[in-house]
Amino acid sequence: MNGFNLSRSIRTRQLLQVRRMRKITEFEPRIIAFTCNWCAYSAADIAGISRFHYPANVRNIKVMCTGMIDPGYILRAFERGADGVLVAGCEIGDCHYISGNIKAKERVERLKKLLHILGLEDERLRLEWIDAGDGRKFADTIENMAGKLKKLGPSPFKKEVKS
Amino acid sequence: MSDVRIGIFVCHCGKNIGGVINVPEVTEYAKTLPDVVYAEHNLYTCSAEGISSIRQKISEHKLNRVVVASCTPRTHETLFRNACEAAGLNKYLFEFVNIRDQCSWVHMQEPEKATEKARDLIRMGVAKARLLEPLEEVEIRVTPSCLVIGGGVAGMSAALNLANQGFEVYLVERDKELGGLLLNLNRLFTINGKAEEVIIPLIERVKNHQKIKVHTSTEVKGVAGFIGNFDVTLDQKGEERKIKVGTIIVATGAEVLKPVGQYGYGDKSNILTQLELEERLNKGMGDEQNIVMINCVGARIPERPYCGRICCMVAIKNAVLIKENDPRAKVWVLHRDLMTYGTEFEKYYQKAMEKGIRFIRYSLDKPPEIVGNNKVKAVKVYHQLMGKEMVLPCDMLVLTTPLIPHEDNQDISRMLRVSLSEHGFFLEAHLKLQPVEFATDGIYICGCARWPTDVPEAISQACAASAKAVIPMRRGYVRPEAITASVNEDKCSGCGTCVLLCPYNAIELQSKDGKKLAHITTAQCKGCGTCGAACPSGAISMNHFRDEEILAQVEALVI
Amino acid sequence: MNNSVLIIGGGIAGIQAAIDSANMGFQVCLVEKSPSIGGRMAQLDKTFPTNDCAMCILAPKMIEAGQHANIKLLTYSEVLSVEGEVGKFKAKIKKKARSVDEEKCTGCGICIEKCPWKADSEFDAGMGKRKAIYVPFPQAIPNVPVIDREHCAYFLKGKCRACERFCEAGAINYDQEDEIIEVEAKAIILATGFDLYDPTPLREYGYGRIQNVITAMEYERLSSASGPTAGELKRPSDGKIVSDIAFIQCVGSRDVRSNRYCSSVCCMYGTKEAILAYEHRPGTKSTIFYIDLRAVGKRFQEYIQRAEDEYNITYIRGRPGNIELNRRNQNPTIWYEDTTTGETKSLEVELAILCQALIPPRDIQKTASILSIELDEYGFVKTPDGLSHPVDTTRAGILACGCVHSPKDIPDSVVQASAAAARAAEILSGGT
Amino acid sequence: MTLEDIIKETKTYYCLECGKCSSLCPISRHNPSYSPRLMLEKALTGFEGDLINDQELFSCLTCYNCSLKCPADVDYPLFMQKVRTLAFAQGRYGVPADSGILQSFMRLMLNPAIEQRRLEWLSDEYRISEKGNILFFVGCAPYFEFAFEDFEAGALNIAKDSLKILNTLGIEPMVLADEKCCGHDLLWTGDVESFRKLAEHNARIIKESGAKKIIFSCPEGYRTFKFDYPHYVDLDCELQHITEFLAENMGKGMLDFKEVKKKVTYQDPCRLGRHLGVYEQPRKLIEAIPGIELIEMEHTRDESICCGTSAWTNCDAYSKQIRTERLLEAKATGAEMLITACPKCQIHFRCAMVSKGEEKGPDVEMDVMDIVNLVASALEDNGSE
Repeated sequence: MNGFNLSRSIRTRQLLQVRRMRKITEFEPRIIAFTCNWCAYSAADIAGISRFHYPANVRNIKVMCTGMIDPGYILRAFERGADGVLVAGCEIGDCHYISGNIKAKERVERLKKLLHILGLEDERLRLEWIDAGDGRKFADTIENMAGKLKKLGPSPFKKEVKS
Repeated sequence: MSDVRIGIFVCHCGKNIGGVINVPEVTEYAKTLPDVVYAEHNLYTCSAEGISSIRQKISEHKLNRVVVASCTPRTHETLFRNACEAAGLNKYLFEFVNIRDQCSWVHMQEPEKATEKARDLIRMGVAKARLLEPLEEVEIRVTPSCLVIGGGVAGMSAALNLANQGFEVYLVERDKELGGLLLNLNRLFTINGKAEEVIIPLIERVKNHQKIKVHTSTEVKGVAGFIGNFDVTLDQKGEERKIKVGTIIVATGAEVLKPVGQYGYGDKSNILTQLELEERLNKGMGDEQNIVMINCVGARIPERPYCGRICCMVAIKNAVLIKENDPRAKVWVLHRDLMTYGTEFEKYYQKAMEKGIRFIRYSLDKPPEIVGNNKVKAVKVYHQLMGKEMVLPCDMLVLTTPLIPHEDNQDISRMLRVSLSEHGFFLEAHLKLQPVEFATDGIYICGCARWPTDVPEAISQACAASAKAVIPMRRGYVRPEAITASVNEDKCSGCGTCVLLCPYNAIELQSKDGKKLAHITTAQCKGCGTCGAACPSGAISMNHFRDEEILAQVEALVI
Repeated sequence: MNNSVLIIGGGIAGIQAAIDSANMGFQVCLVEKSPSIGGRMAQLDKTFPTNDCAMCILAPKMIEAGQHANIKLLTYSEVLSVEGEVGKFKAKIKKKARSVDEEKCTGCGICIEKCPWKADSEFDAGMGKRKAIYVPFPQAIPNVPVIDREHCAYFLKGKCRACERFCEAGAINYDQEDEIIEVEAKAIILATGFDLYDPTPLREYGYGRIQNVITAMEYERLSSASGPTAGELKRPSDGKIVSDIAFIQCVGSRDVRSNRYCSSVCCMYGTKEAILAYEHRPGTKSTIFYIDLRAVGKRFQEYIQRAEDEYNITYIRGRPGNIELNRRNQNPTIWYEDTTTGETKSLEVELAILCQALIPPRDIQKTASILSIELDEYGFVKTPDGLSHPVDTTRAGILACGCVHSPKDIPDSVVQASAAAARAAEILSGGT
Repeated sequence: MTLEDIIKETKTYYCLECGKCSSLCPISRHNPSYSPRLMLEKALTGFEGDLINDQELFSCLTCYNCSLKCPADVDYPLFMQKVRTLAFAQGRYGVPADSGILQSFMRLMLNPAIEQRRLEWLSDEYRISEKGNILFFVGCAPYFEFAFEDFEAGALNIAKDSLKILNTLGIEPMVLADEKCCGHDLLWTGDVESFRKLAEHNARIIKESGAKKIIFSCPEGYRTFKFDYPHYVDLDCELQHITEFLAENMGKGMLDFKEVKKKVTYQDPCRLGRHLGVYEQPRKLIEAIPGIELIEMEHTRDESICCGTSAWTNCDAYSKQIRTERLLEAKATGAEMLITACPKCQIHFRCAMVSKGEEKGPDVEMDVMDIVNLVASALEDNGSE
């Protein structure tokens, strides 16, 4: 019995060590979020005000409207080592500029098709509509995306960048 | 780039940031970033001390870019921008980095990661700040006069409100006389006063007002220009006239649907519309004892799905007048829902019930039928709530029809470059918060041209449209968004993609040196950037959000 | 303080009137009795018929009003008296003690975090809690907390002072006193909006007795992402997420026993709330009981049509008689007659929502006597002739807009707000 | 009176056709062919013949459940009363219970040649006065006593116990030997002419008696005197239900109750409750008796459910369903006894417990007692005998 206990404690220790190791080198995805000034950026603030915690993997870039996001920005983010890109704007019908988000939707969808051909996982580019008051959704979106990206591992484009 | 001098102010926000993020370390890090010549941290950057420090350090260190890393621009950007301006720095050379709401508050349990994120965010902010350019807020002079199109109750009310505030008004009416639809009405609900007692004095006041120039039998033939400077061509029976106005109010009203072919209207002599009944009531009714009214004729049907909003009240009003005229008369109102919304209308409906007017609900699948050859003798109706067919004797059948948009709304919308909704009425900029404004600055809408309204609603909207029109005229200038799109004419291929995309009709193709080039009317641009994102030539850029500014942020993601 | 226009009430109508007047170049003093501007609209989840989020479109207006150079905000304040006449009104305004120094407060929120005392949140219609020191909602303008002295341990028992201890800005001031401010104004715009009918007296509907019978405003907060359940439609009795609900129209409206008038907006907000329920949980079944479906605005009929076609919403013409409780599962059972078939039936649902009437503000009599204006038989502000001066009151120089005149929807309130600003400008220019 | 007059008098024209009445109606919930709203619709659309010939015209319990909650303030029971008058004039009176014997008795009473022997039950045990201010209205009790002998409803006991209690309080009321039925049931079945005659007779003899105050043990009599008589006769008397009178005089120390260990529940009679608004006094009285625990039913006070029949008409399967449900509700409280304050409630409930050759339904057996009997049984014997 003693032997069993001993062996288990050794194994536990080993496991812990492994975990600690892994923790150090654990992959932390980087997400670039292009957030619309009127909705998603505000939602991110509300998440803060409400203290909805989410993983620290995201870096927001504020834009006036998702309609102004040139697909080139998104591609550049991937080129520069982003593991995921989030485009977050107003619900359809809520656009501060009438219809910018509809155009964003068309563009992102087209880009997704292209990235798909390129072999990029679908989860890496995400389009979300987040109401100005919906801090919960912003936090959940980041948490969910970070989780998925962790499982996916580093972006395939990253290697090239580093080399 | 060497002459860029950036100063950074990192805020502790008490413990809100400082309790999570290692602010001194971040500040030290900020000093290592390119072009940063100064960095400090404050307990509260937004406090009086913090603000004076920004102003002081701008002059002390000859800063020409300022970055504040603190809470959120949504609440504090104006404050810091003003601080910069006060120190003589163009306010668009300020950049905000959000390390509280979007960092310390959401990553409290991970101070190290939060600190790392703060470093990243500041690095990205600085990357953008290096590229910031000063923006000028241009001022466009506004001619203090307004063109009001339509001389009904809405148009005249708007004109009077404007004129009483001292602005020149050109009131253009297509018909020979002012007055619009009200000229044909008998009495007005809910006060039951004579329509002429309302409209005639209004016409007099308008005609006698020094500041109002009335143009009857006149149409607007052309409109060019933009807010503050519209060039308008009026056409009075072939005679053209040009005027210059700063703002335009559309108050062209609507017309009553003539239900030709429905329920025998047009064939049978004793069928009227409510509008025709008004005339009869005005002149004096005959000896009709049995009056049947059918509501929703031509409304709430697949071809015309909307509800006419005021038709129920029109029918009830006329029913009440018939009853008051002859209490022995039997009046039946066949309806599909009684739209007596609000306090006064519901009370009026109760009054009608007291008078003995009877209401029968019918459904669209079993519409009423008429009986009789040359004249309607009776109306057959399936009483939906009794599940039973009734035959009502009928001496006079009155059809309640909705207001419909004028046919020439199309032409006006094209001329003014404003939109129509699917129903053919004019489309406001935002259904809820901008109900009397068009997406195009300087042009406003009120009354039945927008949607059927009763008289008080039309007057409210007229005043509201006037409020919007006087704002730029009182100020004398407009300062359009500084954050707008601009065209690099060397790159523009004149493809026109942007023209189609712009939700504000702010872009058009203009000929220049034999080339077609996109031209942006800055006064009309709201800065959404949709055009820039779509421009295949990269010729359009959005001030303050130029490609290189955003890409610099992206680039800064990885060191 | 000398202001050209005094605006009473900081809801969407008051805010819009203030912004318009200020943009015309007038000095505006905007008085709001609660700690933040925003009013009823701020409490709404989304708005019909576009379903856009209320806060998304309201917050920018609030910020604009809060930062406008021509607008002086007096929140947590009420008008005590008004003297003088058009062109030279003098108002005395009580600025209630916030117990927080507005100049020093940075809005960091640490005081709220540390405060150990709780009270029912007015903003959440009593469905959630707030602290004794609080801002009503995250987007509040001004973003300065207030101590609710009726729930603060320091004021009740003389000890705690947690907020003071943690406030690094030193903004907490327990000794702050009510302040009387005098304001001069040439015109006054009344925009105090409406209150909501409390359906408790209509005992047949079981409000207060049956837990899963709630009001529409309570539903709004449940449905709202910023609400007490973070937008989950959890019913009060057991927290179960509901998928079968019913809405009852005309609760407190079109009823001699409460208010005889029609509240104008309930058919539409009921429909909106049913649509939101479906959006929260696709497949959710809603039943709406109505008498006349008053969908008279732009795109309202289409909204109703979509509700039926796409959102599993059934409209039944009939005003329910009563609601009974199924004790086994806490479900409300609604008794009604389907008037189109003449059948008397019952319907058991998981949650019943009472579409409560809009009533005049509870303090309207006081307001009316301070302003010397007349009210109609229901307590709404009377217009001088019932026709051609829709935003005037019976007293020259005092205008009114929004629901304080009669119940109306957001666009109509916004229209009236701008109209009132225009009328004020007309008066200030020497017109009539 | 024309149908249009009725519409005006009962404010039927305000009807919003919302159906709230029908959904609250205990009959409509069981009987699919009856809807108060549809009755009103017929009137509003002028289908007078349909209305008068409607099979269900006499189904309404006139219980006021609908009107009390009517958003348009339509007085539906009054509408029924008036429309039934039109119907009666055309020889329509629904399907009377017990072959209409009760209505017949009331009409027979009108004959001036009749000399009733209605006070034979009055023994020396009870002290009454020849002259005085207070009159006790006995009403139909003597007739009910024998008409419903098989249910042991004991209508006369209510009269007797009323006198016993009044005597305990030191009151010796007048009781009139030539009193006639108040006419309630005739009025509500449309026989206005007979009703008028009964009213005139009663008013005359009461005036002659010099009474200033009339006490009723029957809520129907009370209601009829209070609301209906004034339209036909001139009678200036204070009127009270015995529970009101007792609740008012209870505190004077003259009513000593002994302990009655019982759980009871209370049925608000429609007339006493919704018609007259007397909800609290009976409860106050019941709770004054030591040892009694009063448990309320699910539907109580103004929401309470009718015993299922009114004015001895259309007593059918739906009536039975209603009272069966009501009895089950009473039993569900765990009470041992159902207390009511109207002799008719008691008769109808007892009737429901007798299943005449039907299949055995749910067990609705329960003690039913009038509040007057309960109070009398709780009185301490003060040794006067």
